[in-house]
Amino acid sequence: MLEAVNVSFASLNIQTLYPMLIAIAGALIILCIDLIKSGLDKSMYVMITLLFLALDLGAVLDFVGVFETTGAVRGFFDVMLMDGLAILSQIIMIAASMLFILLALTKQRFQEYRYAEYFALFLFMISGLQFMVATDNLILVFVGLETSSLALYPLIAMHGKRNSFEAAAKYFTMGALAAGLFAFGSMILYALSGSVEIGEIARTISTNGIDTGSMIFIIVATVFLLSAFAFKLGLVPFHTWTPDVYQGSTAALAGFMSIVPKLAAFVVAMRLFEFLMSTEVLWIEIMLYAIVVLTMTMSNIWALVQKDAKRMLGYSSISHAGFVMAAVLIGTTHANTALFVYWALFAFANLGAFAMLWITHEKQHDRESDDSFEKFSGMIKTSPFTAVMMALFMFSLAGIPPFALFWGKVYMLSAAVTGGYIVLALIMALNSAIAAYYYVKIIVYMFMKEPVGNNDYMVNSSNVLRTVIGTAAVFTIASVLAVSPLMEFVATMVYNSGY
Amino acid sequence: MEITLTHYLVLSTVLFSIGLIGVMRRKNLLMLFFATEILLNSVNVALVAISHYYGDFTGQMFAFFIIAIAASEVAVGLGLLVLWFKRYNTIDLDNMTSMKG
Amino acid sequence: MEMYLYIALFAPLVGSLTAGLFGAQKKTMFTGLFASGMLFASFIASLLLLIKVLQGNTYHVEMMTWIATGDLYVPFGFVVNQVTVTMMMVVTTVSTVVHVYSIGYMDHDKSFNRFFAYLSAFVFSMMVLVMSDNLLGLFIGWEGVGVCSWLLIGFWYHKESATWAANEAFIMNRIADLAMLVGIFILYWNLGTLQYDGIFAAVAGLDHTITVTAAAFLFVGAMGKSAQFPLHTWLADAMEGPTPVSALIHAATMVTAGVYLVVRMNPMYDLVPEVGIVIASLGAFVAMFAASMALVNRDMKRIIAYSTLSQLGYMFVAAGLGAYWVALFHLMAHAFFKALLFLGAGNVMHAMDDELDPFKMGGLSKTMKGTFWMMTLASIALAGLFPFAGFFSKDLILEVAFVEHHYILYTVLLLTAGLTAFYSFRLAFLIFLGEERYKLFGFHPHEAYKYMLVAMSPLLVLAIIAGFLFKGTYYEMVIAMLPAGEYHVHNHLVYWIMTIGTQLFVIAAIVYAYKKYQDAKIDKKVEEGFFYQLLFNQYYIPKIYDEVFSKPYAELSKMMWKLDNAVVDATVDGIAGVFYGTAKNTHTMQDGSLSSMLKWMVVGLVALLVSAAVFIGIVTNADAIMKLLGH
Amino acid sequence: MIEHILSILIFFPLVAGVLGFMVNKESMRAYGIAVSGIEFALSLWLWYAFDGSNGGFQFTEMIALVPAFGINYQLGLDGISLFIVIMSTLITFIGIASLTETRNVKNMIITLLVLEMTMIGVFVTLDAIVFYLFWELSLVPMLYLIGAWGGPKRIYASIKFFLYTFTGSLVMLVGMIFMAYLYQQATGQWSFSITEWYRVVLPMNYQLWLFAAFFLGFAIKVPMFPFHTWLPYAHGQAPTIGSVILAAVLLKMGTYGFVRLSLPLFPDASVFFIPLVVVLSLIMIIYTAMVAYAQEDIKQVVAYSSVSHMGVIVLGTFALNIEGISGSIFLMIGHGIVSGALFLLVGVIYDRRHTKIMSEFGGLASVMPRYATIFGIMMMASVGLPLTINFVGEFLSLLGLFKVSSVYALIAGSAIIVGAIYMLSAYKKVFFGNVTKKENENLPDVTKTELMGLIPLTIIAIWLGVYPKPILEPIDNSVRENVLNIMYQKVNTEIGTEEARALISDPYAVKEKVVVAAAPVKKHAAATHHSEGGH
Repeated sequence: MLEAVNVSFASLNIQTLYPMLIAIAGALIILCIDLIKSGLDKSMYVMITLLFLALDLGAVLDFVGVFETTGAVRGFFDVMLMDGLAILSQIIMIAASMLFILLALTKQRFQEYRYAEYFALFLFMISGLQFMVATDNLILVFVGLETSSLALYPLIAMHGKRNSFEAAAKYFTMGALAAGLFAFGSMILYALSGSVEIGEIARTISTNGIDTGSMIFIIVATVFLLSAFAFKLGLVPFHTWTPDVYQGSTAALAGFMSIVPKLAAFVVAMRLFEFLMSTEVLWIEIMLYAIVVLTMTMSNIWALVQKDAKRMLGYSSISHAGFVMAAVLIGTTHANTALFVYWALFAFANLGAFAMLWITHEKQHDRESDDSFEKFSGMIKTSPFTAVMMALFMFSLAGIPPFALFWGKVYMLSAAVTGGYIVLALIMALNSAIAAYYYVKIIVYMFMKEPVGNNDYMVNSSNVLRTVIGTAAVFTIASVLAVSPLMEFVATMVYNSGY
Repeated sequence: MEITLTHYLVLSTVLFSIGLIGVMRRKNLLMLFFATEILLNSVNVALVAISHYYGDFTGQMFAFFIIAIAASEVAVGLGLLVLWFKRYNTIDLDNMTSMKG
Repeated sequence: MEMYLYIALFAPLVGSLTAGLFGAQKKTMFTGLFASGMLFASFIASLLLLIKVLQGNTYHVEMMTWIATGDLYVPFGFVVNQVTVTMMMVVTTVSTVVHVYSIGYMDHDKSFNRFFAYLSAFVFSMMVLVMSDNLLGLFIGWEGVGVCSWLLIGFWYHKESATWAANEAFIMNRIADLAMLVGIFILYWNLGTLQYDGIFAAVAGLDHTITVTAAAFLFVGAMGKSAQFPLHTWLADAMEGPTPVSALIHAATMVTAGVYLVVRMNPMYDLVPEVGIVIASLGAFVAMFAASMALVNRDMKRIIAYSTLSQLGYMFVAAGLGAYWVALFHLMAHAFFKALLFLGAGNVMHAMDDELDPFKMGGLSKTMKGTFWMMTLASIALAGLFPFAGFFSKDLILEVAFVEHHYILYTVLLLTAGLTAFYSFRLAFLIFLGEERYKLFGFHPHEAYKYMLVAMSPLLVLAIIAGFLFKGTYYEMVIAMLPAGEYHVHNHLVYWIMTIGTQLFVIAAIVYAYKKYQDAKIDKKVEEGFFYQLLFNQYYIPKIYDEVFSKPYAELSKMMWKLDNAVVDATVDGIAGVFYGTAKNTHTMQDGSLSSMLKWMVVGLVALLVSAAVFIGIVTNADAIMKLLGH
Repeated sequence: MIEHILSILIFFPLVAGVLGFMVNKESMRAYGIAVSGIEFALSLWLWYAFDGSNGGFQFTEMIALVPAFGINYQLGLDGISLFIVIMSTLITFIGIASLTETRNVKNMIITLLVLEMTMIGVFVTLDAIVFYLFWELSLVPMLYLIGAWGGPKRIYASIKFFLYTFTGSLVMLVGMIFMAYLYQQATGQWSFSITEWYRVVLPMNYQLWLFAAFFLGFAIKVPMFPFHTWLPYAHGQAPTIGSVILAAVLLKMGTYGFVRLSLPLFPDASVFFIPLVVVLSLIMIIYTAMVAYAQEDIKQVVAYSSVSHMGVIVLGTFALNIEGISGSIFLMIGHGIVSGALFLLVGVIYDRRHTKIMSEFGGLASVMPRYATIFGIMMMASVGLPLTINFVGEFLSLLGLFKVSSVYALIAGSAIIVGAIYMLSAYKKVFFGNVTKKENENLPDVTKTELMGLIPLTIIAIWLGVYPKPILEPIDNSVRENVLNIMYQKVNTEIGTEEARALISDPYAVKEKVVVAAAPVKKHAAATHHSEGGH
């Protein structure tokens, strides 16, 4: 029967868990504090969260050195996998989260920040995402995915507006469906290979070789996994939740959602499709190609007709996701590097943009869209500096040089070109031309129209928010200097993890 | 007759399809949650069957995790549902359409 | 000596600029006097140069580089040699006279100063045209005179007709200039230089067809300036300008530039006699053609303009037949008496408040003796009666044609000589003889200022003596550059018959004119006649041009504009519209209802599954499909 | 100082513009004049320090921006770019000096200064990505200029301008990246340095595709038919200063791109595409000239006329010989001066009457004689009268083109006819005849402020027409060194095509003049006829 399992603690290599544990610990501590004394000011919680995120980040950075010396680290029954992708993505996610959590320190008071749980959930979510990226075990991926999602839904709902509930409900239901799809997909892979570790699966398949039967299995599995991740990444036609959820949640949270969870999903997608593509089933490539093009183009087109800035940014971030998904399709080291570079740059630009919406967000607004374009008309006259900032982030998103995203675009295009996807490169280029229209649209409203009514644009601004935005802006402008080291760092990390 | 893996897989597929259809057809939030539960459990059936077939525990482990997650999902889901019901005392999907376009 | 050259060249420019400074002010006598003074200086300088040249030396200066790139090198270089100095003399003489005359003629015009600015500017461009040592330099002058003539024709810019005529002249010349540019291009790419010396040195080694093309294109350029058919319509319309302008630009100097070009390029044209024939024939045709239009016209200035046209035809005949020196000689003589004729006409217009129809005049000889004599003598010179200038230059061309055995040309020219005599005296008689019809129209004619007549007198003298006095010396001088050739009919009998015959023929024409027009009877029957109408409407050519070119061009332009908006631009907006439209139609798939969102997810899933099924089907049955496709 | 002069030239306006936020509204105009004046002086000093006899790049600078990806901040100046830079600074200076705008002057001047930075950046950079950077960046201030100070349809016009140009240049960006990739294939490392690119010889099929990609970017900017339709809107709606800079400088970016990138990088493709390019340009010249003739709005006339002239520039460029290319570059300067002046002139009457419809005027010659005179001179310059700046350029361009094909040259030459037609008729409509509208009866003649802008341009237009040597010489040297020599070297590798070899002769070969030349040139003349048969 069962023989005793004896595990030497050392072999557990427990430090691979430290980052997540730190986050979880932070969450628990916050809850305890709340138990002891409730009704403390949000600033306290924000700072604690920040603190633990910092520790978390430190723990992750600790692995950079380890990775560079000894390569990828496995741990905890070889479930954890701390390779370049994991480390990189965690760094980006945590850094972005730190900026995000600061956005809670608004001038106005919002109800979600009154609950300590908000911050606890936030940390839980982070840890979930970290689990997601720091493993190649489908079970853990699933767990991480769900942990983060289940933590995220309440965060959205806690804003307490009708729209937020609606958004949360929608997101939740579709998320549940996606979870089912993911489970089903991984089940098929398990059926095929008798393992749930991506590496294992790949090995089994390559040893058994691919006959028609296994090909069918692989394809069907791909269908379900693809759908699941397409949902998470908001790829057309699984994107439908994105605009609604973004509109329903606060600008800050929307900005966060457009960056951090998606990155986690990207990493998993990279791990998965890397090997699925390696099976050289033509269909997979075709489908990815189709979805990438469809996503970029359609979301751009839909963004053209939006009347609400936040919703528009929602669509735009869909198209950016599609743009980056191309990297997964191309699958070269160059492309995978480009993915992270692009996303790092995108993080700042997009965060900045949403933060600008956040700063101009008026609490007592009963129009169903509180970020309509009209709100921004004539901004250059009423508050020029805000307008210039906004314009800056818009141009950055549009990929106008020399602002952050331009370099990401160039690198991504170069990945496409070197990968032999010239046509794709052209499509991507033309798409950013379409995209330029709706980014410019906001600028047109801000710079070329006359002000309507008296909007107090800085209603929400506190020094902290200004600092966050300032940081994002500085990075957006000076990115040209950061790009080169970033590329090199990312390239080594990605290359050494064998992607 | 002997029940083979195939039967289990077919069963789970059927269940899954039922779940999918439910997800599509249901206008009631609660029913919707049930449908998603069916989805997950269909997977559980298959997983357990497969793990028995291969004679290793991974599948069952997965199944347990799925059960756990399903449970927590329900918790969160019902939470939302209750909140929603308290406010607008309905759980019909059709008045959840304030955001569109 | 360079100093004289520069004075001759730049004095007019100085005059022009000085007058230009006062351009916007109202009349200041000073500008007129100064400009005329400058012109006189230029004249004196030219005279001194002429003397030097007669002593057998020529001058060539390179002031500075203009364009130098690649292998192209074009300096501002100027030469004074036998040919150019002749032209310089003609230009400076006539223009000095015209300047002085204009002081009187423009007396009451509020744009007095502007006029002199333009006039002197014209003289400057003309001098550049004449003196330049390379084709591009000539082109500067060529375009320069074009602009000045545009300015001067449209001088009274309030008159629609004037500005229209100005534009017509400029644009028509532009058409010819294009041909000229092409000629220049050809020469440059084949000879690597645009300097006359270089061209003449190398042109002989050039492939014949290329030479022909170049010569032809340059001649087309010449046709534009010299208003040869079919580019002739602008000259008659150019009479909208003030009369001194017509005298200087559209009779004496600018229009003869074409002839000058051919003469200047004689080494090249010598190589291509076939082109020469074309030139000569065209010249003869124009001579006749223009004269015929002059027969019936009822506009004093237009009649003289047509006669100019006809005389230019004569010159081209001579040039075409290789008798360059004859052409140049007639050019000179013609300049004198034609300018005189125009200035006389100017006096008449002054007297008659700008009335142009000779049928409304008559009997002016009583009130305007001086003008009467001047115009009559000028007409005699034009008709070519011994011993006036015309006799020596024009009849010489007839001889040239005869000696070169181009009897058709000869006959045409002979007839034209008759016509010339007829229409010029028709004009003279209508104006000065017969009863004083102007009384009916209530004009009060008066003789022009004394000094205007004095100013004209040099031209009168030249018109009389230029022929027999200068011919010898002139010939001696120019054969240094131009191919010599005494065009004499060696059979004395034939010679005398020809000469006397021509004279009698001309006199007969004059007498006929007298009979017909001294009482200015207008024969209705003739006027209804087809030929009369044809001639009176200038063969309907202006109408045709208007219908065939101007109007369609305007229409086409409008169409193009519509096209630009309706097609080219619409396409661009259309492409953008496609995207926007797609968005408008499809963004409703996001209808906000959760169940449709879920449906979309399932749809995606199903779509993937279907495509997968199809793919698998294809892969598994690949060979079967291949069979079906027949591979 | 001197070795960083180019960086200073680029960033001085930017810094000044940013500081401009702190200048108070009233004194902003003076500030702008001062800054742009200093900038202009700097550029003149650049000319003084420039060694005209050396055709290569001077004042070169090099800072690694993205070493990992071979992107450098690489600057350099040669005869080709020098005068375009000076022209840009001059136009900006004059534009600001004769600024009559009253609304929100502060922002406008800041925008103009930023725009100036981007313009200079485009012309002095030697790195493709940095080139692209400034190229795109120049759209932003222009977008704002048109959109904020423009006419009633300004927003449509500005967005059209922005998107159209942006789309084209994105395709160009892909081309650039592909070019860099090919370079990386050839040499093993990434580089976007144009001077580095000059060293690689590409196979024909790559050349064709890349040429097409770059062509789209440049052609839209020029703008070549049929990509020109954004221009009339932009000009029609833009404020005077906007039109001036747009016509004088921004359009030149396209033609400059042809000379700097297309020709030396893809010589064979350039030769291959000559028929297409030439035909497009010919259509552009005649067609737009006709459209110009049909206009009722004087500003549109000038706008279309500048399109027409750009056609001649492109033709000269694709003549692929020294005469043609130097001519076209000279014509870029000339066109900049003349069209700039013409737009300023149109602005003058627009400020007085707030209409640009020609039928609203008539007989202005008697009301505003000085204005009429200057306009007349500039018009004559625009129709290419000898001894004015444009003649030199047009003559050389056509002369060069004639070597490629006499037929092309003949058709292109009709530019001087159609040009005269629309210009003279427009002039007639506005200035001749009697004053019919009584609003026009006592319009004030040009003011001192306006003259400040117009007089210098007029003087330059004539000066350079009479004595182009100081500018032609450096241009000439650089065209030999940086364009034709490279092309010549490339087409004479085994990859080069026969046609290209036939057309591109060694720029340093001393051709003997006169008789001896006749023989080989005649052979060429035969070739010309052949190619006529060909197209």
